[in-house]
Amino acid sequence: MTWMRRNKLAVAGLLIFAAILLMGAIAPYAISAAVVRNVQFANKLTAPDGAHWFGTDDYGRDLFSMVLLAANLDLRAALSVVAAAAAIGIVMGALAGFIDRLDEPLMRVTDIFLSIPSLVLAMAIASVLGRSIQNLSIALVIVSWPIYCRLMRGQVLTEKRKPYVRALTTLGVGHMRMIFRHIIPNTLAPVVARAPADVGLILITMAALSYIGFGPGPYVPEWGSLVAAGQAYIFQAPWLVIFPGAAIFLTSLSLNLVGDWARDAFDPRLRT
Amino acid sequence: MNDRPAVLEIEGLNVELSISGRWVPALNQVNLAIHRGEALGLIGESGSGKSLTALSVPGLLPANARVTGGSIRLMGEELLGKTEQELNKLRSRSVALVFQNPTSYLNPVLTIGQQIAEIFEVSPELLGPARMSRREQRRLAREKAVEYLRLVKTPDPERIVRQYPFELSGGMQQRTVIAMGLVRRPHLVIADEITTALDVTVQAQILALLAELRRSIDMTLLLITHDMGIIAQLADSVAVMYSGSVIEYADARSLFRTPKHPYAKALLEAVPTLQSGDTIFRPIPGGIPAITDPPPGCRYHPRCSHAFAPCSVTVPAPVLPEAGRVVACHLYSAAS
Amino acid sequence: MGPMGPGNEYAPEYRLGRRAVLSMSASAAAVALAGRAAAAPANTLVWDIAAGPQYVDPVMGTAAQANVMVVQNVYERLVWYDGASETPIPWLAKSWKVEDNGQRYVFELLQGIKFQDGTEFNAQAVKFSFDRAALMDDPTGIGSFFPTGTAAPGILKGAWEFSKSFGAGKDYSQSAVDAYMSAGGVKVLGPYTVEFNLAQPYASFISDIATFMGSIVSPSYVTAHWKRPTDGHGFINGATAGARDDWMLYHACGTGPYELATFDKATANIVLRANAKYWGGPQGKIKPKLQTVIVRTTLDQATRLLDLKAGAVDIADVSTAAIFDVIDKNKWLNDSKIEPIIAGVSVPGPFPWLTIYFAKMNEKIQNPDGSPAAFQPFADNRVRKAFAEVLNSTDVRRNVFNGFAEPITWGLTPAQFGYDPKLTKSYSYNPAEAKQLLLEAGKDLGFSADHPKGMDIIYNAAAPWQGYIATQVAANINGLNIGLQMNVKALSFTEYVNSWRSKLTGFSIHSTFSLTPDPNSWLSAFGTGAGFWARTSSYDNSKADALYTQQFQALDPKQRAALIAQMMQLVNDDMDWVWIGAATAYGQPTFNPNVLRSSVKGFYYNPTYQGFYFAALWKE
Amino acid sequence: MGFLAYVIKRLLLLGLVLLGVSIVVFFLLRGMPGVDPLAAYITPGLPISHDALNSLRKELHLEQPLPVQYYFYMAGLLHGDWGYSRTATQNVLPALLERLPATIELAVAAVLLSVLLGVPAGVIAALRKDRAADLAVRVVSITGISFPVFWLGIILQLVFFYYLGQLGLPHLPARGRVDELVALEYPLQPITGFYLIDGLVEGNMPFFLSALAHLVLPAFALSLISMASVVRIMRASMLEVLRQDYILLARSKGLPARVVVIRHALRNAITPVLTTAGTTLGILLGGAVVVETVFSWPGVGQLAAQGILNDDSVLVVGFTLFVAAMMVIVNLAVDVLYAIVDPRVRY
Repeated sequence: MTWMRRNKLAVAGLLIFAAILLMGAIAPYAISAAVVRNVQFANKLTAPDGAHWFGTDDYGRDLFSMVLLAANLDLRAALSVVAAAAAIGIVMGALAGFIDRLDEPLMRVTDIFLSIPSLVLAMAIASVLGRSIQNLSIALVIVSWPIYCRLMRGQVLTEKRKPYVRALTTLGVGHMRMIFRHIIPNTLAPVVARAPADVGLILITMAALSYIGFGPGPYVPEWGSLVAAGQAYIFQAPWLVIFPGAAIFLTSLSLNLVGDWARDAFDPRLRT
Repeated sequence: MNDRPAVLEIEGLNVELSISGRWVPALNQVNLAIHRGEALGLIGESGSGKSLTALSVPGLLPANARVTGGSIRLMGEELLGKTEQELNKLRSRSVALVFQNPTSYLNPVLTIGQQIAEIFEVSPELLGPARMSRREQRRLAREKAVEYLRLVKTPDPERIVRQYPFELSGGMQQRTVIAMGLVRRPHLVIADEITTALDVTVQAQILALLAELRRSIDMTLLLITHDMGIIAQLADSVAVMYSGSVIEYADARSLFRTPKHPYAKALLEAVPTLQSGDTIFRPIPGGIPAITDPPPGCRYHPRCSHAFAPCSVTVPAPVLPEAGRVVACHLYSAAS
Repeated sequence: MGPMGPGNEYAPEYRLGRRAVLSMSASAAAVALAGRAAAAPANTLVWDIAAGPQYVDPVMGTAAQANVMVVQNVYERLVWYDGASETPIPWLAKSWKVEDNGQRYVFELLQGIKFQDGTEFNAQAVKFSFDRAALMDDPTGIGSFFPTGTAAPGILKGAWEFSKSFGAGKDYSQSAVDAYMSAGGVKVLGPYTVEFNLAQPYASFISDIATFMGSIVSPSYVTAHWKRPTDGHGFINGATAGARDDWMLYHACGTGPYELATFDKATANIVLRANAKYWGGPQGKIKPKLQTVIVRTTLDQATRLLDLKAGAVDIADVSTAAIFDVIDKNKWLNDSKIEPIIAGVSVPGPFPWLTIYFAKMNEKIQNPDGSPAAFQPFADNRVRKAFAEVLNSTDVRRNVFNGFAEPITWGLTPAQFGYDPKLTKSYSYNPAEAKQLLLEAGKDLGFSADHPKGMDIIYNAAAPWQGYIATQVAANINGLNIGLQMNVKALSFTEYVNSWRSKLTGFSIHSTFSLTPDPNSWLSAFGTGAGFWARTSSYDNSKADALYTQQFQALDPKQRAALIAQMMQLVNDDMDWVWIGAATAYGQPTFNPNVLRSSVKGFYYNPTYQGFYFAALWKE
Repeated sequence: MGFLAYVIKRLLLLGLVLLGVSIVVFFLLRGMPGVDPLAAYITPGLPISHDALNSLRKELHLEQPLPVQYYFYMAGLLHGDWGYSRTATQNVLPALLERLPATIELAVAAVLLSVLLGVPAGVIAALRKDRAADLAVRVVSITGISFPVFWLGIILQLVFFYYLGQLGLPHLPARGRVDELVALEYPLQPITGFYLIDGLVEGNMPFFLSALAHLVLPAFALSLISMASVVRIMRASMLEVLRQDYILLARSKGLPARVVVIRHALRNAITPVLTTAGTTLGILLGGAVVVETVFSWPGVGQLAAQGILNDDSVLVVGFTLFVAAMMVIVNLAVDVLYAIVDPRVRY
């Protein structure tokens, strides 16, 4: 398994992410959703002990269960955002790349979204739509699809010139079948290679949005709002910043490690 | 050989390449010698190890190559085992390399003048003995660049010095690379397939230039090619390489008239000449053996029409069938 | 060419030269040394404030409390407070007399006091300052001189007619300005005598002009930077009707002990410098010892705490939620003793203060289109009482406000005139009784355990403490499982305000702060039908309205207090408000308690102050 | 097609993009379903009469169809009237312009830092491919972007300001743009608004040094966000350039390793880092909102963050348009710079 030895980082990343994904998946079954509403101010911000491994948050709820439930919610949100953004981006990118008429308009649209930093546009959308995970996710999809579209277009432009495509067109294969049956499968790899790192980026962006005031409210277990709340008690209850913060850090670190390997593995220029 | 002092002597050179984790022999017991003013042609099909041999001289082997034996002496000085700094000094003065595809060998973001002048940064003595200020050195370096561009017959060298590589034609680019080599007044110039990428008319001009330079500055040349025509036109003596070894060495005229090694014969017969009246090419059957699993014994034996018992068992040692000739083939070893 | 090809992996021995590494670390150290946060010298005070001032013109409204803290130290008033006492004494005025049944006040002014621009303080300056406030008529400010929300005829003669107190169709023409000026609200009788004529007797006139609303500005300074309006608005020399004075927003010139040296809009940081030629105050004993006061706006809570612990600041705002980073939790919660756990620090308080926390119930909930909602739970006083009885104010005061809140009998704080500890509330935390009430009310209102009704409790997402209380009430009601399914919703500040202001929500949690110890603003807001809070809860009790107007005009304090107590008891019996508590963490002028280094001396508490009075402080 | 034509074509293209951004921003402000556009223009806590509301509605043309509203909105934008922000208690555009130098100084410092640290790291990672140094560089840069930025900010403050300070060692300031005491003693007459440049121009060294020290931590925190991408791009580009033939020719000239790597390899490998400078700045402007809040840096980012807490969507949306305009200008500048660096683009 020389591949394993050579890519130690990617393997480590994969293992950590798998563990967190597993915990997130079993969380809703292992922990009842009532924990989120079980508010007892009397023992808020108590230190980690036998009963509460991670201590309690500023609502007196068990931080360990909150972090696990948040793992489920945050990962589902981040994965669905990247999946949706990638899907939209790939389709639009393929259309732009393959059909010349569409290229110029679609590229201008992506230019528009790419010239607004994702956190800023997400802020503007969430500030108008209001606080909730759905609105945050919508905002993040709107800001994320253009990157995939731009990447996909690049791939399709090079793929289009390959002989097999000309051959198939002469055989009478229509545009749509060509794109979805042939072009996309062959150009998918480098575009999808971006996905892991983007999931990590979305997690960080959601945490940032919570910090500047877009947290989705008390009844939504979300890592970002836990850490943002914990920021005020950094000396008194450091665990409220450390554990959820570590969860975000570990998840995005593992995703970035996998993403870094994936990007190199599929980067045509680096094929050694 | 001939009486003039030896510039380059390669004896028993062994080089191995690491391919997907395994070290594989690529050059086996290569022996070569070039004397002052001589032009040695190194010929063989691609993959025979010609370029590897060339690169081993200035120590520019790729990272996945290592020298495992033999010796390379330049002007009598042993090169193997020198440090990077010592090799660098040697590269800047005594060995010049010219390659096949000039466009990819010129730095796209630096002007031609800059790429020639930078040689003088490493060897200021080339500009003249006196110590001089940096500004003075830069002016003199520019003049030298123009002088050598004129030497290699480039029109309007003052303009070319200020231009970028992509603004020149292929031929002009090759002349610039040659000028870059010659500026150092090297003991040895190694030309690796330098005309292959050029179209025929430009090829002829470059070959004529090389011939003239040999006369005018007594240039010692190692000419690497797969084209028998170029060998005939320029080379004094010829070494034929096959799958990592020199299988025959002779002066050019004798090799063309009386090739000894079956492979050398096949190479010559493969090219129809006016005299032979052949209308069809006679390709050599089979292909070049992969160096990862070479055939036992003489590596040519699977394609050799004269192959007999020992050929597939032992590697034929080089012998001297007559003065000035070397051949590594069982036909000439034990029996003759 | 062969498999290898000339282009190949290239790995020369390339190491960052030792010289390069050395030079990089040397420059880093140099930068660090230069940046050492020099500890502030003895006569300079540095304060990390949570929300800095937005502007410092006394006539403007007070969206940011920090504005009035600056005004308090730079401007002075005709009457003010001596040290910790809460009874106003003559300050810039020598004396005053009240005539014409409390509708005419005549002030004799001190002479020889100079403004910070060197000009003379006199009666003309007093008239200019009050006229300017009335004419500029800033909607958040004190346009109708004074209390907002009062019906006609207002206080200062002519002021109500001019500003119509937020009515429609404002008329800022020159004729309206002339009408106000000729109404003679403020008259100069002599170079150092000035007369105020009121439209009705007003008990709190003296205590009101003792606040920032009575600040005297230097007319020459204001006029020097004032530009005649070109948009047709009326004006007097130095003030334009219905317009802001952009210069005076960020500059100031009064007679006070400190001058405003710099006001940086981008950072919202201000620097005050001691006024070398300060006249010393009524007894001539005030000499500002702190030469420079720096107020730095620091949004991030943890950074303020860090500055405090590192000793880089003399005062830092710490949020009540994080107070246990500074004081010992058990000593405070169990034996109510404040014991700092950070060396060299003191936390003033607890002091009764001018912020109250309460919940309100809207008797007539409306749909967005204005039509009354079908389900009106809070019209039924059993439901109101039940909701009041599931809100455990004691637990909230202890665990939500970390013990920095005291029980209150009405919407006033013990620091305010008219507060009555003996007032009775007809509810206390009693979930069992609440369950019975809701079961009974459920029969009439159509909800029960087997076919429940959903209800929302909203809160301002930017105020987590409201979220705490909302979740507690929701949890308690749901716990009773009597057919009301409560759901907590975090709304953006705009949505939150719009929803209770347009009566869309039934139950909501609030806090409010007052800038003057005078009770009028809250009495009218909670007690009168047109009051700010009452209007949005559809609460209207005509007897309470009548009592409010009587106390408003009652000059005799004892009689006024009795009228106020009667009014408050009446409102309490209607049970539309759940009084949670009054803040006791000393945090003027921001919500966050101020934590002082022990080296800061001379601090004393006076509820009438809007933040620190720097002239009284010094550092050892 | 000549250098000028190239720039003009880019200008037209980017003008089109700005127009597109203004449409997106306008739609956000007015077109969102279920959101009353007027809510953004009134101060929530303030009692306001119905007539005042109606006059405001008329003034903002809210009853007219969206395209007409857009026309008035654009007319307003072009005249510099971007609406009034209650957070900054002044009009949006002047408020943003006044705070712009602080953000630019921070962003430029962050970009410089990410290049000064990222490029050598990328080069070393390339030269030491798959060996210890390569792994170390990649792990550090990936760790950099895996931290939530505000978490990183606090940790930097804790370590470099608080703990170092407690030990009495020289430490870095944790907040603000300059030490207020220094600013008082050595006041600076603002010329460009950039503290470092103005400080140097006026020779006010104490102010300059204090401003530089205050810049270190926030710029470093911000630079980490883009550092990882600079390292990755540099490494990939360096690996590709090192495989080029002209590198072998340079070595065959006997040039010292340093010259080969810097003059020949780096000069060619750096251009991709340049071309992504545009997107890098975008990432930084997004991050600036958080970093400026953590470090009390009085830039447009902190104002936007206050705008969010204050629910001031006129400001937040204005900020979005402002940032987009800056991005467009930067992308143009990068294209022009690229043409200067790489001659091939010029003809």
